[in-house]
Amino acid sequence: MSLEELAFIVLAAVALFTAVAALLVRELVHTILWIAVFFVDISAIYFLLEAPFLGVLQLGVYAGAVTVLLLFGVMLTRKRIFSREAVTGLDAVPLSLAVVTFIFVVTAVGQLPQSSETLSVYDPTLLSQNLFGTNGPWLLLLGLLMMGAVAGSIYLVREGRE
Amino acid sequence: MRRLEWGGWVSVAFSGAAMVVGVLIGVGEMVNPGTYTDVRYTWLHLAPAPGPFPNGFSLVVGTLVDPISALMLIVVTVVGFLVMLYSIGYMHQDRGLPRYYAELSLFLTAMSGLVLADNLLEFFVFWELVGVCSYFLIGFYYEKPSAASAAKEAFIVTRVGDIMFLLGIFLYFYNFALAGPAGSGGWAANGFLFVNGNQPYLLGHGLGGNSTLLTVAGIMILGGAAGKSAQFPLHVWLPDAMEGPTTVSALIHAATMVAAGVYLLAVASLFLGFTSTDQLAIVGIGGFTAFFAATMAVVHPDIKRVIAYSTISQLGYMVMAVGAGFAMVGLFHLFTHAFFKALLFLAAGSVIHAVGTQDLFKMGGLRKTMRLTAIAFAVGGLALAGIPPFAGFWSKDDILSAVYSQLGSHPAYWPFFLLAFAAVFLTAYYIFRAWFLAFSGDHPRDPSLGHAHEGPWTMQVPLVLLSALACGAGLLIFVPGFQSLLLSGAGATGIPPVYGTTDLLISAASVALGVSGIALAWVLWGNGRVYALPETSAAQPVRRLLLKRYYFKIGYDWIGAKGVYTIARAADFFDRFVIDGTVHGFERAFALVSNRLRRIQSGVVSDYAAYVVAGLIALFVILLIVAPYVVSRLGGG
Amino acid sequence: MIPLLSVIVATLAAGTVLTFLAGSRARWVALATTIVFLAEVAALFAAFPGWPGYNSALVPGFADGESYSWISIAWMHVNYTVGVDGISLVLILLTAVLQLATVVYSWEEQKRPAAYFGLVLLTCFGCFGVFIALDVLLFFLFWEAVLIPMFFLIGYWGGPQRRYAALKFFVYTHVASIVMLVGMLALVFYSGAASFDFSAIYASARGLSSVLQSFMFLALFFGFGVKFPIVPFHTWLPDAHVEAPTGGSVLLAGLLLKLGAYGLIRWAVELLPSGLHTMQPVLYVVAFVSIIWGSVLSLSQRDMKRLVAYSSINHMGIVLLAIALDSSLGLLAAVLLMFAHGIVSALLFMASGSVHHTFGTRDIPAVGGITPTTPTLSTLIMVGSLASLGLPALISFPAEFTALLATWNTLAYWVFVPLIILVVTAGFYLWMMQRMLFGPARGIPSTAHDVPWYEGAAMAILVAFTVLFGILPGLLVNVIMNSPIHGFPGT
Amino acid sequence: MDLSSFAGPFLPEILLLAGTLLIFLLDVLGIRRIEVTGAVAAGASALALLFVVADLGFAPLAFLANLSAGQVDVAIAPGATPLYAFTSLGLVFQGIFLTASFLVALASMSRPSNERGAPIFFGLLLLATLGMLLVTIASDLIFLLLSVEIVSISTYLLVAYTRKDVRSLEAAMKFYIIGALSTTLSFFGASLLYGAYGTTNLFAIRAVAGSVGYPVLVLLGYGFLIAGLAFKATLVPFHAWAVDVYDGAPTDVTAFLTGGSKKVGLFAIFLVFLGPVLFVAPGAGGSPFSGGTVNIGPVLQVTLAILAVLTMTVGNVLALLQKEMKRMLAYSSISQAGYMLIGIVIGTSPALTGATLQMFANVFMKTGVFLVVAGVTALGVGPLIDDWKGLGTRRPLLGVAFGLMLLSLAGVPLTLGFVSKFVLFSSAVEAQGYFVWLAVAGLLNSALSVFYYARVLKVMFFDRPEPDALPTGAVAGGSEPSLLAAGGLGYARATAIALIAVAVVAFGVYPQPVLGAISNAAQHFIHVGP
Amino acid sequence: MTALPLVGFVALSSALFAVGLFGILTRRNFILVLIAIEIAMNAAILNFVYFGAFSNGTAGLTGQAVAVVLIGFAATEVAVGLAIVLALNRVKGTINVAQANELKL
Repeated sequence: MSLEELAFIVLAAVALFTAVAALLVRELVHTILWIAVFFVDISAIYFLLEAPFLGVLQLGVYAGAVTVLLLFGVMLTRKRIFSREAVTGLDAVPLSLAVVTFIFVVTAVGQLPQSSETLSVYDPTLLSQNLFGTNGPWLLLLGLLMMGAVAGSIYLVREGRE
Repeated sequence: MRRLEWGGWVSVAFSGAAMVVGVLIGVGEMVNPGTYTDVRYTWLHLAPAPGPFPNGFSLVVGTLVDPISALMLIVVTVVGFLVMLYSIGYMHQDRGLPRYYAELSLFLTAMSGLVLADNLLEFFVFWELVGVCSYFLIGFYYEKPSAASAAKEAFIVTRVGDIMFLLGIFLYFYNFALAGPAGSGGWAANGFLFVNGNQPYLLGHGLGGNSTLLTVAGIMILGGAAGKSAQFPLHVWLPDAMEGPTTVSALIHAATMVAAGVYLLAVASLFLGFTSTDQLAIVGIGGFTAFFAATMAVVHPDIKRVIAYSTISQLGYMVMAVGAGFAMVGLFHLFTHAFFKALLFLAAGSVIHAVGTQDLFKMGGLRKTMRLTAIAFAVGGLALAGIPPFAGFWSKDDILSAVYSQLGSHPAYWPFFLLAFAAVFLTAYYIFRAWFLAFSGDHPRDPSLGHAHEGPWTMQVPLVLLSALACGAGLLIFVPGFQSLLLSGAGATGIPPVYGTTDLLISAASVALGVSGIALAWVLWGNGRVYALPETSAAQPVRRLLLKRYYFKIGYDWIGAKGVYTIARAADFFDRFVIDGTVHGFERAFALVSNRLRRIQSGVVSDYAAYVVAGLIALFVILLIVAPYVVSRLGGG
Repeated sequence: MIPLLSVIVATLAAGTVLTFLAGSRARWVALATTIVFLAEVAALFAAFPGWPGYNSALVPGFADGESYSWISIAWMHVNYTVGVDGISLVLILLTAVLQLATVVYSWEEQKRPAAYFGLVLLTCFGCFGVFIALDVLLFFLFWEAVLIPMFFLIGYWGGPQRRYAALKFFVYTHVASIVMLVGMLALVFYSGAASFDFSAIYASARGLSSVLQSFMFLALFFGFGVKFPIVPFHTWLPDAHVEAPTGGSVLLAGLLLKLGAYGLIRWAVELLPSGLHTMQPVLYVVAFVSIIWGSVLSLSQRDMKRLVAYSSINHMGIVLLAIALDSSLGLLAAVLLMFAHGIVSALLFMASGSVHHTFGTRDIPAVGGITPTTPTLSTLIMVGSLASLGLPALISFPAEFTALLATWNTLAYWVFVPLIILVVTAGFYLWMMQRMLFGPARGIPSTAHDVPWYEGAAMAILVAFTVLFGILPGLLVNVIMNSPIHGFPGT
Repeated sequence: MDLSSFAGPFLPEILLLAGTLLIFLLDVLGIRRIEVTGAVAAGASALALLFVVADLGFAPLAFLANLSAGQVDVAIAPGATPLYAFTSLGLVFQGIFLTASFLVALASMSRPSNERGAPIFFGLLLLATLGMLLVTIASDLIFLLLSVEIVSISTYLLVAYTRKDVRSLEAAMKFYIIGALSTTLSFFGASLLYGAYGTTNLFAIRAVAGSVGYPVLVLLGYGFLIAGLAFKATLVPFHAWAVDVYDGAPTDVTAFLTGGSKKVGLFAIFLVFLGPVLFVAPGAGGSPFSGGTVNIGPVLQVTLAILAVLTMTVGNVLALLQKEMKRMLAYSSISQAGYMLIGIVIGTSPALTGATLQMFANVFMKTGVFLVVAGVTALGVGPLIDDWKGLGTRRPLLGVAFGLMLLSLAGVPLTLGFVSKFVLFSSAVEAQGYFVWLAVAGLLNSALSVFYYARVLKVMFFDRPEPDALPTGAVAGGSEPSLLAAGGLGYARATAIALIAVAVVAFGVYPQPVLGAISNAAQHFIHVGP
Repeated sequence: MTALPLVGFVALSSALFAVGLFGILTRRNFILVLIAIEIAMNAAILNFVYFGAFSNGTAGLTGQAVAVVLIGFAATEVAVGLAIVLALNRVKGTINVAQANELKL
């Protein structure tokens, strides 16, 4: 077992654990903490996959911005749900649905190459060329999307005076 | 009132003209026998085409005069005119006079059309029209429920016969279509039903066809005749048809329409041919009916119904004659019977007109006030009873002799011949029982009947004329022209008519029976008094059976009203609750499913998400397992 | 060359629209339209066959063919193709006559007369279209177009249960037409016809394998059969008839039922000969069951309209039987019967409508002895009943006789079934006449009076046709025989 | 880069974007009157629509055309992986979406002129439409999904734009959660396909669709994608949100959702699945687990066929007993999606023609009915179908227009709905084989649907209104409104409704122009497009 | 660069995705649902990244490019979601998704 493999197993375990923990803890603020750890962990996986640009982006957007957003969301709605989140427990039906989905997806593993393969390593400049060149329209679309989202969201959360 | 009567006179005038023409045609046939056809209108033409009629065919309408139709035409027009005339007096108080004359005129038209029809289809058309006129006229007093009911009964019962007749037409058609062109002869020569262009190819004597089919065809024709001529077992309607005006009974239900059945049988036997089985069936029905109807007449208290039963019985004789192969003999009896039976009816009508009731037991002693009527009735009675030289004697004895002559060829004729023979006695008895009950004695048994008197001259003239005919019509048989008329009419059958050559033994016996019948009637009823049959008498059940008409009417009513309507109601139930219920069941099932399915729309978004994930898993199952299997079964697309 | 058929289409379309817009004068517009329509139909008759526009290459086998492209894409060619032959011409005459009778009968309609007359015209327009359409889509379009106005006629002007009846009618017939549509589409696409035109399908479909033909025939038969209606898909009919206003009933019985029979002849029998041949036993059974069921059920009805409605099932059963015989005589009989039933049932429905107006009920046992009060009405009822039970010299007789003869020719002794049922038919009509017309007066309101002039006139028109074609059926036969597609070469 | 050559083809999109920005600018400037913002939105849509129609080759508008023949339906060079490509079918759909947005914008101008949310409503409406237009030109999976997301995000916010209405916020919440879930599914599926094919380009995938070594991965990926896109297209069982959202959303938004955004999902399914569906491997089918070639095409056909039948049946059955007008129409809208799916299931150009025409028809019919419902609700009529009693006789023109739309939905002849169903089911029969059963299923469902449409007609025309249940709508005073008066609907909305009613009949009578264009487009799409 | 098993990544992302699904299905707090959605989204992004990493050339780059775009998209989505949460909280006083069930049947 190489070091990378070991690191991957640890990171994977942490990711799973934090994800589950975030959903199962009773205190919402703890959830935010766990999810922050989750995002950081995923970022680490990106680094492991030799995608440092993504890792940084993940840290900045997810571990940073999204977490803060969620925290604000919790705080702004907190008054009314001061009591701890009622844990609904492990409902059999949703759990089995999730597990079955997992099983189905994992069945694909059987046809994937079992042996380890060499990872391609990409220079971030190449990535940026791709992002702003060939696949530039994606970002354009993202921009449009954000424009609408921002305009609408601001309108929505603004206290109406009518 | 005057305006109404004026309309009646129009009808009388026209029917008089018709009588003149009819009699002229008859005389013409006597002078110059033969077959004459006239205008033909193509009613429906099927051009040659592939299929069952490679040459195509036409249904035509036209007129045809031959000896037998001439004979019949005389009867129809003469009796028709006399009844029309009589009706002026008889019906003068009725508000429905215009309707009466219109319907009666329509009837005469249809009847003449029937007689002059040149093919069976046209025959059938007029046959039906005659039936519907009868329906209207029986129901003339439609406010009376019994009249409306009787009209309906008559229509339905005769329709049963009509249906058989129609099937008979089809059978003959099929038979002759197989037989192909052959032979010649009056009706047949002019295209019995279907002609190809003007070239007849479906003809009489077409015995080359399937004999079973022919037998069935004959039975079907018999069925049709039985319906119109009220033969057993379709006889029930005729007595009830007496709900109509008496004049109608005289014309339609004695002289003409009911005779159309016999006429049909005669035509069929002359031009289409019956197998021996058919003949036996016809003789059987006729002979049995002759006796059977006579028994019922014996006890009946209603003067018209007695005569009606007598009509059925006499028609039985005619049918029997035709069945035995002596169509012209049957028609001869038809000829004479028309006059004396019309006479009897008109005389009875005269009585009813005078006393206002039909119940014999309320009448009595009318001969003093209604001498003419009494004489006329007696003449009619004597003719009916077969007392020489009155008309009935000649024709009835012809029939008996004719059938007697055929007994050798068909042993099974014996019982029917004997029944018919016995009926002669009953005939004489019941008609004179009626005469004695009505006319003998000192005064009406029901004092409320008041003072009876004769009708106006319009009623008396027909009585006189018909009396003369009832006396003399039988003697026509000795007139050469008339003889040749009958002979040429029978020419096609191969069996010679036996008129005028009555077997003396048979004649003597029947006259003896007739006289003894009259004698018995005189002994029992001659003094004008009525004896009640003791309740305990052994004859009581018999009397009840006869009065109840052997329960036929009740039985038919039961089948019709109870049986059929029960089925109909059951069917209605089935239709509403099972068939429509199934439809509603579908509706309800959909509603149920819809209601159940609606509950998945719980309003909780988590559930919706669960549906999405469940759907996703279902998609996986389909994509990975089900669909590949289906595709491999379908063979790759 | 005058495209007469299209001129009629235009006339009817314009007339209908104008009627809808005419407000209180709608009846006059409707009447005018009808009269023009009648005149045009007369012209059609006068020019038949050999109308100057006749173009045998255009629509083979049909007089006065017209064809214009309508939808044309790579795989679908739909044309506006119309044409008439003898069979359709007779039914067009029926349409015109019934339209006239209905408009006259409804002369004093008070409830939204413009919409009422408009819908009546629209119904007739649709029927006319069905009879001339020689393209699958055009046919289906007119076929369905009849549904809508009838739905509204029943639903708005009908009796107490009208909403239920309208819905039932609509859904029932719509389901049927959908199945029919599948059959027709299969006909087009499986045969590889060049277009949706009748003649194109005729050229290609008759050669299909008999299995395919049978399936298609079955689909078409179901589709047309519900309109017939065949048992057991008939239960919409009594409800629709009973609840419909009189005009609606007249059109329903007189025309709509004919659409099914006409469709079966034109689009199934003519195009799928071996399908018909294979399915013949099925058709026989259905026909016999319908004949028996219709008349037996008529026996148990108390409502006059319901009685006539069930007797329609019986009569249309005979039509089906005649069609199923697959002989030219049978076809002739079927068309004659359709015409006859159209006229006679219309007469009887009008009569029952008048009974309802006059006595406030159609319950047969509830009224009796009406003849002295309403002699005209009872005469008309009598004529109608007698015609319906097949009295000679009235219109049904030649038709029924031909049908029975054709049945006999093909099925031999099975002819007993319709024959015996004729007795039953006589039974219920006579029962009705006995109870209603005869006997002592019963249940007659003091306000009862004889039919108003317009109702009488409408029925008189129908009586005239009943008698005319009863005595001279040859007039119709000669026209019907002019349908070359059936091997009738004409007279 | 020659701006004009880049901008020209995108003129409609640019117009919409400009409209959006203008509206937001006006908002900032304090100009919020609905007449103004609405006019901008309607104008931008209409103008864009004109250009699209011109691009489609409509001769009288040829001078407006921006796309040359060489830019539409161009065969893609092997190995090329463009992100977008212009296809005639895409242009047809652009027309469809622009029609929806134009109609909704036009009708919405009749809402109270002081409505606060007007700028955001119209801005997001145009933005969503822009997203739709981008979907139609996508030839790359990510491009496609992102464009779909533009539509989604805009419509989440559109549903919530009233801000204070609990029902519409609840609807927005449901819409958002299920939408986000579906987005996740879509992207996860896209990632699996990317893993299997090594590309996200639809042309590239189409070229190799059947010959991939990981059939399980591919099928799983398609499964996720179907589920994700089925959310937008409201296919059963991914439809549950739709009823609540259609019900809870402001009705004009509902009109847009059902008329526009739903078709995006269906068109996306066209784009994604047409390639694989057309692909038939040389060998016979086998289990994907056993390796080797799997006939992905037929497998997807069967799967989608099941979805199609399920969708139309469940939608119809559920609509049967609905008592509320909007929910009934929502269910009917779901069932309509099933019909359209038939087109992609069959995958022939006639079938695509049929499905596209069906969507074209649906834009008018479904948008139309919801616009009417919105107007009638504004008149004070309650949400239940029974509240509509007597409307048809009280307001004949509105009743007739609504009746026409319902009849068209039910597929009654001489309406556009009939023609579309006729063409669609014809195409199923034309394809022969077991597709005929799809036609039968569809037709029977269409028969079933008649039940509830006819019921509405019955209520509107045959039932008597309860006294004073129905406001005559127009103005004070109980007098019957004049036939031609817009009444309380407002002239803009009345115009939109009238346009729709006329279109439903006009195209129903003479569909050739539209049908010819669509048929052409579909043929090209099969042979040339992604 | 050293080797890593693709299988492991697939297993991880499917497991994370399943966890996300589970959260979406069971959590009643809107914010928790948002978090669950983000977990699932991350699984998808992770898929793109490692599938890209395991393939060659520009195709591999595509995976990373998609990931970049998706990270941005996910953040936007969360923002919109939060806006809806806040609006809902304002009018309804709860962000429990199960309690917003006025629209049903």
